[in-house]
Amino acid sequence: MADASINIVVAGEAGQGLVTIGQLMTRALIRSGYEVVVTQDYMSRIRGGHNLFIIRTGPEPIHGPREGVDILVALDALSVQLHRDELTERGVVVADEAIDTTGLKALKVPFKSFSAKSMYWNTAALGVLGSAICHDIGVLESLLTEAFEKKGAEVLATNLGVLRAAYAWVKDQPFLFECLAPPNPEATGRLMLHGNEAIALGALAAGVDFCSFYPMTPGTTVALTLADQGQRAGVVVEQAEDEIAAANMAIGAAYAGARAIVPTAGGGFALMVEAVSLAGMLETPVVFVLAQRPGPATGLPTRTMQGDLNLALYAGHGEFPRAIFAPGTVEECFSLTYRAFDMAEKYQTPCFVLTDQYQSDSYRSVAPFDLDELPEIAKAPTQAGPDYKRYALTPDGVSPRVIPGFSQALVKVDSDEHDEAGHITESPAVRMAMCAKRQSKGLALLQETIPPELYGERDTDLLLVCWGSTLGAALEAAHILRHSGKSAAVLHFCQVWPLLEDQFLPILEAAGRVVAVEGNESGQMARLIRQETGFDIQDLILRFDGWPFTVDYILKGLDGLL
Amino acid sequence: MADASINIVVAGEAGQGLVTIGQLMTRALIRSGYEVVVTQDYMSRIRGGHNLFIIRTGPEPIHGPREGVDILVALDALSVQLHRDELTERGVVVADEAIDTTGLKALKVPFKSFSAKSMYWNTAALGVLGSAICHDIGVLESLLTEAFEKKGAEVLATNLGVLRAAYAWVKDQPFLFECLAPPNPEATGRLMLHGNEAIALGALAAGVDFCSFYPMTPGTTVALTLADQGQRAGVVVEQAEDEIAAANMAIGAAYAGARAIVPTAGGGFALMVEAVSLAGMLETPVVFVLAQRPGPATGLPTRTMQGDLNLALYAGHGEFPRAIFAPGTVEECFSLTYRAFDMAEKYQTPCFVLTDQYQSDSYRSVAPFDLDELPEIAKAPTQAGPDYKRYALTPDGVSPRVIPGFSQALVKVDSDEHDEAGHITESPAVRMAMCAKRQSKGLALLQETIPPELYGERDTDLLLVCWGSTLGAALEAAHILRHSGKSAAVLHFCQVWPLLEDQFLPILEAAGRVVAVEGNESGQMARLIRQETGFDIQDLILRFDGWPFTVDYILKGLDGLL
Amino acid sequence: MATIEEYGAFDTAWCPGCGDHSIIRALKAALAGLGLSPPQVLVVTGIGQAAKSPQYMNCNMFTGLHGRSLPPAQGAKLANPGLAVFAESGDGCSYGEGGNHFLAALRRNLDLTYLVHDNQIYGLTKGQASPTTGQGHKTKAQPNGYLSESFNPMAVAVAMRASFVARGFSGDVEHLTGLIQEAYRHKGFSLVDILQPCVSFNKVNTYAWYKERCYKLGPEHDPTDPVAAMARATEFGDKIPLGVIYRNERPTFESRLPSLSAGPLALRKVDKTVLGEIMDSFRA
Amino acid sequence: MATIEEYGAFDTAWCPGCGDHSIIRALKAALAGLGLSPPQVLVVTGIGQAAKSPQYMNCNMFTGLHGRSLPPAQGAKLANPGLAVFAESGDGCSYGEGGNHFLAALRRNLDLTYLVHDNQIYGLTKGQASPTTGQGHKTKAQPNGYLSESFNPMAVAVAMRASFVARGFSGDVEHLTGLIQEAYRHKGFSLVDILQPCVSFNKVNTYAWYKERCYKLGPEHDPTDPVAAMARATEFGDKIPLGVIYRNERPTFESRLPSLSAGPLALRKVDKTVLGEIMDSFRA
Ligand SMILES: Cc1ncc(C[n+]2csc(CCOP(=O)(O)OP(=O)(O)O)c2C)c(N)n1
Ligand SMILES: Cc1ncc(C[n+]2csc(CCOP(=O)(O)OP(=O)(O)O)c2C)c(N)n1
Ligand code: SF4
Ligand code: SF4
Ligand SMILES: [Mg+2]
Ligand SMILES: [Mg+2]
Repeated sequence: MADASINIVVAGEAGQGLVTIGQLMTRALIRSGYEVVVTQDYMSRIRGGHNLFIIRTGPEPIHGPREGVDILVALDALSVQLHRDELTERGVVVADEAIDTTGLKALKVPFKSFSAKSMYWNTAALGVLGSAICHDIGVLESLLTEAFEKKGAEVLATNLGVLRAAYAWVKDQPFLFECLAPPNPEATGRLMLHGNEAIALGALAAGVDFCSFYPMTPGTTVALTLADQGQRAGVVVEQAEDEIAAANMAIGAAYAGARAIVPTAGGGFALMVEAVSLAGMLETPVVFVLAQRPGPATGLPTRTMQGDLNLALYAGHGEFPRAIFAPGTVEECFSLTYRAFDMAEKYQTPCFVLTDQYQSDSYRSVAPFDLDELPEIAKAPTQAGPDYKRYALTPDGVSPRVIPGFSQALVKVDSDEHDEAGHITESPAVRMAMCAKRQSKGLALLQETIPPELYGERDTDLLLVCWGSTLGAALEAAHILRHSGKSAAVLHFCQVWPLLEDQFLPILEAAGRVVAVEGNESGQMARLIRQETGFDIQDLILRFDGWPFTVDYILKGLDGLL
Repeated sequence: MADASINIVVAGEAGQGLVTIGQLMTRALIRSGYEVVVTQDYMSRIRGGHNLFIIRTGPEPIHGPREGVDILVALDALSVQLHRDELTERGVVVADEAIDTTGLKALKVPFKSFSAKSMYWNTAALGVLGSAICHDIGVLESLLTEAFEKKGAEVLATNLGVLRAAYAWVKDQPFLFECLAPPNPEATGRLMLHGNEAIALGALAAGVDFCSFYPMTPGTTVALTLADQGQRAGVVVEQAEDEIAAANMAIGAAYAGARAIVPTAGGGFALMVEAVSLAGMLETPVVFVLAQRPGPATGLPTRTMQGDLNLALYAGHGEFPRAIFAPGTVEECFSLTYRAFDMAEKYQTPCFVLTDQYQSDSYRSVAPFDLDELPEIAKAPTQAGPDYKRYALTPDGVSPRVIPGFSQALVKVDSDEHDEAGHITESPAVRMAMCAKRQSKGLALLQETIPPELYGERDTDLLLVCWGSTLGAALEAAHILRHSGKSAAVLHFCQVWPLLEDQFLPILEAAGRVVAVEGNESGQMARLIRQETGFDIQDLILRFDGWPFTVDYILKGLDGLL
Repeated sequence: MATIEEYGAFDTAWCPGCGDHSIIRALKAALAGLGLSPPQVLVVTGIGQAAKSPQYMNCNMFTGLHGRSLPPAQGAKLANPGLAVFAESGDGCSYGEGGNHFLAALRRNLDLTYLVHDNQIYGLTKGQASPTTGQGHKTKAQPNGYLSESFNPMAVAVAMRASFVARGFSGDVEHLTGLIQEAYRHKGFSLVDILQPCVSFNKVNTYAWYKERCYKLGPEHDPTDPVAAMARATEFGDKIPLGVIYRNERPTFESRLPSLSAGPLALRKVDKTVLGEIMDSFRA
Repeated sequence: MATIEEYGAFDTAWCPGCGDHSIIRALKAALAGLGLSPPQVLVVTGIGQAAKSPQYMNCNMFTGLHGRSLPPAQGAKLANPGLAVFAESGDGCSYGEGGNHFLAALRRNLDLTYLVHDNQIYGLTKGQASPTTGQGHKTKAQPNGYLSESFNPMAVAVAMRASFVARGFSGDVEHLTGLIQEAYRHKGFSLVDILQPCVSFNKVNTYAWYKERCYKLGPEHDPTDPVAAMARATEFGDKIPLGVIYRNERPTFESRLPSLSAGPLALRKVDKTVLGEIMDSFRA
């Protein structure tokens, strides 16, 4: 499958610096105006093993990962063995001269000749890689300068020297790899963001004040980004003793006026299920970020999957409204996190952002967000009189929420069924009124559902239905099919709950054949669609081996089906 | 609605002894050969408030509770006020002479004349009640004897004296209440059992060895029954520090060879969600009993609801097989708990018994179980050789489970994705093999699904679809409709997952009109049926005010619909 | 000045004779005496009989989940350090289901007051053993008697060098009132374990049982001395000391967290300039 | 007699230089020295780097959930008291997520051995603070330094009068081996907190840092004296004592529970006569 992009794989053991090389190269590419889609594949260990940092890049928009390796930067011999069969026709290996690359096109790098110290070899690898794709050395130099300035002039000078030597060395080699097409001159000033950073930024834009969390891959980096960046914005970030505490702490903070976020992953979220119900009952806005990874239990803790849709949907005993967003791009990670806060605040109920390890860790080139376009999400008022009632019955079910401690109002919230004042009740009539109140909020929330987006024509022969991070690969698959003369489109749900049948049932019915593409075993979204509309999507392309969907995987799946 | 049964309501404050009166009367009725359906309605407090012990009884089979009070034993004035409007035409009040019963048929009891000590008044009330329905005094006397023997001859004699005096007193009153029809002479030797006792008995019959729990109404009495009765059978019952511990402890015990049960309620179960996933991953049999009560959060902690079907169905991150049973009778509480252990053991996966507060606490007259008919559920073997592999791949996905510590076999289980030996793996191929293995178990489990039971004719005009404890009220509603010349039937799911479409879709399709009757807000079972079959049950009769379905409620609901 | 009356009078769902009645009286008196007016006060509870307390008081109330009084109390305090935050619940809620939060809160040392109604039993669920139930005590759930060793919250708190560790008794409302006030005035996390009879389910640790054993710590006890404190903390038999067992002045969590100096989070606004700077820091 | 070799040799996923390598060596040596053969031994862990240990040993293994090594270990021990049960995990798993089980297990006093790899950091998740992380220690998650007070598991265990409380160091395998054996031989719940450098994420509490501070308790220390034990338990600064800090002979849980006398639950059968009697007890 030839396209304008190339697929660079940096491979080696954890701790060898492959992430450093990958990040620097990615930054250089973005700074120069390239598009990127990064896939990080790492094992559940800190040193050793076999990890990958995969950069798909090119001047044109790229949506998802691809198979096939164009440049393999192999930091150890194992990497050559494991990936040699994935090399494309033009594929070339970058490896130390001592590594056996028999039968392969290879840049056999004399790393030791650039420096005796192995700490500089990553810089050499970067120089070789950059040179191989004819990337501007100036950009690489300035990146290194930024990275090593603080370490002193000598370290910086050595790094720059090694970079230049490695870069120059390639130019003396026989021609091995075509230069990357020139970048898009308009793509300047771009952000380098992965999904979790975008979620953290979206939260900051929505006015997040408080983040409580317990570390769990791949959710942790949302909290780390907030801890790092949110400080100057005055955000309080607290690592709790466990997930139960994290969730309940956030609810307490939200009650007292903080806009709160709780990032986690499947197993941690499982522990928050009771607290989710509490948020629903207290009518307290909290945003949960659930970064999915393959289960059951510990499963494949550093890999990707879309297996927790049902869990998010039904988390919590009892029934109460919620909205669940499933960003398809890093940009949507930003905008839908903002949206999740907006809806949580407006309907005073827990809302969810469902992402996954692939998207959490996937760096992209992102145009800066227009922050002025985002209206400030109003805070709950702090003032009310002494006869304030937290759960006053209103026509739309939304009671005026007031923050305690600033006025004469007493704010009473109760996990028991309660009356308008928030006091415990066992009256069936009050119970029914409160159920009706919560239901009305659910109906209003339903009216605000973001319609799934149709990419392509309505009367398509083939409609790929997907949600969350699968969008990119599905888009490319449809694109390729269309280029080969077929009729194909994609329907992407960036909000997976609640569902408004009118928004998409006609599209499903108009399509020739509907195929759901999901990262789980049972076709959770397809089943949900059937539950809500009766429409039975019978063809499924599923993936649950821990890897993200690639365009290749989807096309192969379609071959099997059609 | 006249039928052969009468509805006795004992009402008063918590701590006044209404449960004692109710239990003794119930026992007397069952011992004499009557059928009973008890509804216990109590508040979340230990003293005071307003509680009910409702006995519907008669010589013919009774399936569910009814509205309308035939005899109101009012232990306080409030009880008269609250329930006077519910009195049926023949309805009579039993109350202290000091309580105002103006305008009502009343037995105004001179309690003080029977004894100056209030501790004997419950016995007096029992005597009056028994006498009013013309119950054999001999049975009441022997019950009191059994109850008070240990307290010494004097206490017993006084009680018997009070009983007789009260009994005799009624006979001197103007005729107020018709005698209960004579009992069924064949219904002898019956058990007096409520749902949770039946679950505990079913577990014992299935060979339960271990119960870990954390107290939570209405699940607690399963554990208390096992603690009380299971002792002599050698069952280990341990109250854990929290629900997370309870669930994980049970999994550990099951791993080491114990057949384990974990009873809880919604909020407690919410905390076990991660452990449920662990049981799925480790392929460890554990039976969870989820006794439902109204949520969200603490909700109405002592009331009833069927709101946690989705929670049980999707509990746990990731995907793995499970079976969920929903007994419709106290007899099924017994047999389906046994079945849950059988399936859990056979497919090495967590299984669930879904009951609810109404059924948990509902005493019934139950014919003794034929224990010889129950095959012993074989224990996992304890012997294997040194090359034993816990997760050996087999055609049906079920690996030989061996208990560690008795042979040369090493038994390795791992919450990470693992290879056949149980060691952590990150290989996509092994991952896929293990997913396939778990899926095969799910398919096999599906083949063992108990078909929903159709009560009535297939080509019925009206089909009431229900699950769990709603069966009784639905049966009576259909019965009454048929008696009034209409065509009505009931389809009851005593297993709500997995679902085999062929078992019931034709029945749904054959019915004129299908109405789902469920104790929740969203029609969870109806939605599940649509998800699995596409069949859309559009008419719902839902109840979620904390009270169980009554025949009256269903008939009124049908009036509204039809 | 606040008055007891401002905190209201309510019918309760507690049994007559239950220690909870006295504890709420002490709490209201303490709050009034501290000059706190109801809107300044937040009482956060879990679930249980004790946890119903704020239902019967005029003040801000957060009744959350069983075992989880401390996390939302701490969340609320972090969101608004200006609130007078009390966490309150039963022994089962606090030391059983909530044990992990107990440990973490002692270490975190936010300036809040923790009132544990310790009736050595699970009251609301009808009498199962709690962590503080005496070893050997028989219940329906523990027909062989409670087999675990009893939890000693005082000793654990002293061992952890908690900021303020005290014990009260519902049978001495005046003393308890003073103790709650002292706990509130103390800057940092203050634990007050309050012995309390449960007349319905604990027939061992009755009012008389406590009354006979409890004595008040006098000035000879130096609560700043960890060794002396541990000696008193482990005294729970024929004699049970009441009063401040241990006190350790250490900086509060709030005082260490820079973000909190800007005022309550409820009043925080998005500063678009700062937001823009943060976004810019992600430029490639 | 069992040998170390029977416990096997495996490639590990640990960093070179990690203390975990030494701890597993000590554990295998201890097991062999105790004459335990692999099929008799069950190692139950949570999740983390430490929790991977039994992946690298021939023996029965139960790797459960993060924070939950103790509940299944206790469940397994209750099901089969004949198993030699070790629970093992990291400091975060054991004292953070698992804190409530820690408290309960100390009180329950089943006869099992708890090995906590205490590297004062969350290793597997890349270096966030754990409960035992030193106050002020900066990490990516704690850019202002860790604000909570450090958890002292030894002091808490002594305060709770736990059955056996000891501390080891991965840098002294021989001593650690002996300690594990002593812990195993002790009848009752035995806690061994094992200090361990994490070379990748804890740059404060390094091998040298521990080496400089750790000293072995000599015969002058009386581990049966709670006051002396508390004094040693709270020593964690310039000097850190290694060895048995506290020992308290008390009856095990198993010895108190009648049902357990009938042998392992795996061998229990349904006795239809007893079952019939139980059913009969429900006759009206
Ligand atoms: C998660 C969860 N588990 C269990 C319960 C049931 N429950 C309610 S109160 C209670 C125990 C109360 O005991 P304690 O905290 O000592 O308070 P008390 O009633 O004695 O004042 C329990 C177990 C619950 N509500 N939620
Ligand atoms: C419920 C849950 N929360 C969080 C995690 C993520 N997690 C895995 S290991 C770990 C921390 C490990 O730290 P520690 O227990 O000290 O072990 P170490 O890696 O340092 O040996 C965490 C937070 C998880 N697997 N499950
Ligand atoms: S049950 Fe016990 S704790 Fe609860 S109100 Fe009654 S006396 Fe108090
Ligand atoms: S990260 Fe730390 S604890 Fe984990 S293996 Fe490496 S050195 Fe050991
Ligand atoms: Mg209590
Ligand atoms: Mg650690």
